[in-house]
Amino acid sequence: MEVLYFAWVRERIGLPRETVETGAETVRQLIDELRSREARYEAAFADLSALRVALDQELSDFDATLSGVREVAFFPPMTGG
Amino acid sequence: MEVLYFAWVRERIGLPRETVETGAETVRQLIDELRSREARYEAAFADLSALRVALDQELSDFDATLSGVREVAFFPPMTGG
Amino acid sequence: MRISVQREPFDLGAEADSFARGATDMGAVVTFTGVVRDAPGGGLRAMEIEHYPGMTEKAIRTIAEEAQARWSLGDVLVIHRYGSLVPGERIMMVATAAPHRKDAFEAAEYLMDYLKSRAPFWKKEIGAGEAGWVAAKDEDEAALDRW
Amino acid sequence: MRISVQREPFDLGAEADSFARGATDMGAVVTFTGVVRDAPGGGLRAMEIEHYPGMTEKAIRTIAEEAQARWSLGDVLVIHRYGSLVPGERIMMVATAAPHRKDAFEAAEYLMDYLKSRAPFWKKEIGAGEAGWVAAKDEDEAALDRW
Repeated sequence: MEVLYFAWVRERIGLPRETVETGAETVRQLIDELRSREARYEAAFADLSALRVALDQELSDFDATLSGVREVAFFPPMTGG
Repeated sequence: MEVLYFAWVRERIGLPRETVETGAETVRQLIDELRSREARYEAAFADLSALRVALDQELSDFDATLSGVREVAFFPPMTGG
Repeated sequence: MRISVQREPFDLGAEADSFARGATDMGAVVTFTGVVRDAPGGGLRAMEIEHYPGMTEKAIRTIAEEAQARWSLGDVLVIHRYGSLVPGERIMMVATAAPHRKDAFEAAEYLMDYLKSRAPFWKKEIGAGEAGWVAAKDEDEAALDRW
Repeated sequence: MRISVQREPFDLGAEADSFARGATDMGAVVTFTGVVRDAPGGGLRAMEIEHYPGMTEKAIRTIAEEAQARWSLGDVLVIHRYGSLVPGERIMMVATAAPHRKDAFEAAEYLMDYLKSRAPFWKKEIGAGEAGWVAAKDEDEAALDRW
């Protein structure tokens, strides 16, 4: 599964994307897996209320299933315009 | 006193402006004087709800006084933009 | 503030660009452009716009000053043509600059609502066989109630 | 509908003019342009805009299609830059054409409100000594409630 990071999530984790082998069934399970890896992931995912997630380039939520999903992206609330 | 007409008021009366000698104290009195002149004025002023008036280039109303006023204009509701 | 009541066409691109160029500390620039629409069926030959020279400029200035007093605005631009226009021609434009988008949008809508019903312009539609003055719409008068 | 997510500057005047030129049976054309504002005190060196290639274009298209479903609209244009911009540079623009001004204004505001909070762009302000990501504002999220 491709996992992408943007803005300060990317900066905290230190890379823009990575391929993750996971058995996680939901976004929340994937986050728990990542947090348990290293302090920089823990720092990036410490406050979920400050994060948004997109599954295959559609905004989604942390309880969504990862079944069939190829691309997960984590980022802060958007500030376009 | 200069009296100006615009849009269909101008077309019905047949001229864009004229100088009027009048002792009318209010707009309504001036209108009554004009209506009594000729059928074309009567036609132009038949329905006051379809008319607007400006005194010295400021929108006003039919009961306003003409004291000190130099220019009176009659026209239909505006359709700019 | 620039107000122009003119017979000649205006260059929307050049006006929009130079207006926005002056607004370096403004985050938001809104323009509105009014275009002569053809009548349904394509029967409109021309739109003749009459105005009240002298009062027109004063009325527009008053409307623009009220917008500047009401919102946090930078510059304001109003251009309005008179004379004979054909379908597709641009009748008028307004532009507003503001630090924030809400102010720029609201001020532009305010300008348009008031220009429509309080600036002394009258439109006459010239068709194939007939001509008629455009009637004011109740909804245009009602639009003023929200301000 | 034209959507462009690009690093290069855009020509507001040319875009506004060509957009309006295509709208001959539309009476109303609205444009919004976003400009990089300097920080209070003049400390902003650059605004870096990051986006999510692929998702950005899709998200903007969805927002524009929702606007077209909701209002009686003609064409819609959205241009949004990414990369490094300096104060005074134009970040983005939207343009809407509609038969009537209310639709053109509302659709442009809707596009802006949704682009602000639902299109995957992030802004970072680079100052003299420090840099920081622009935080999303509660008021921008709240702005969606009116639609």
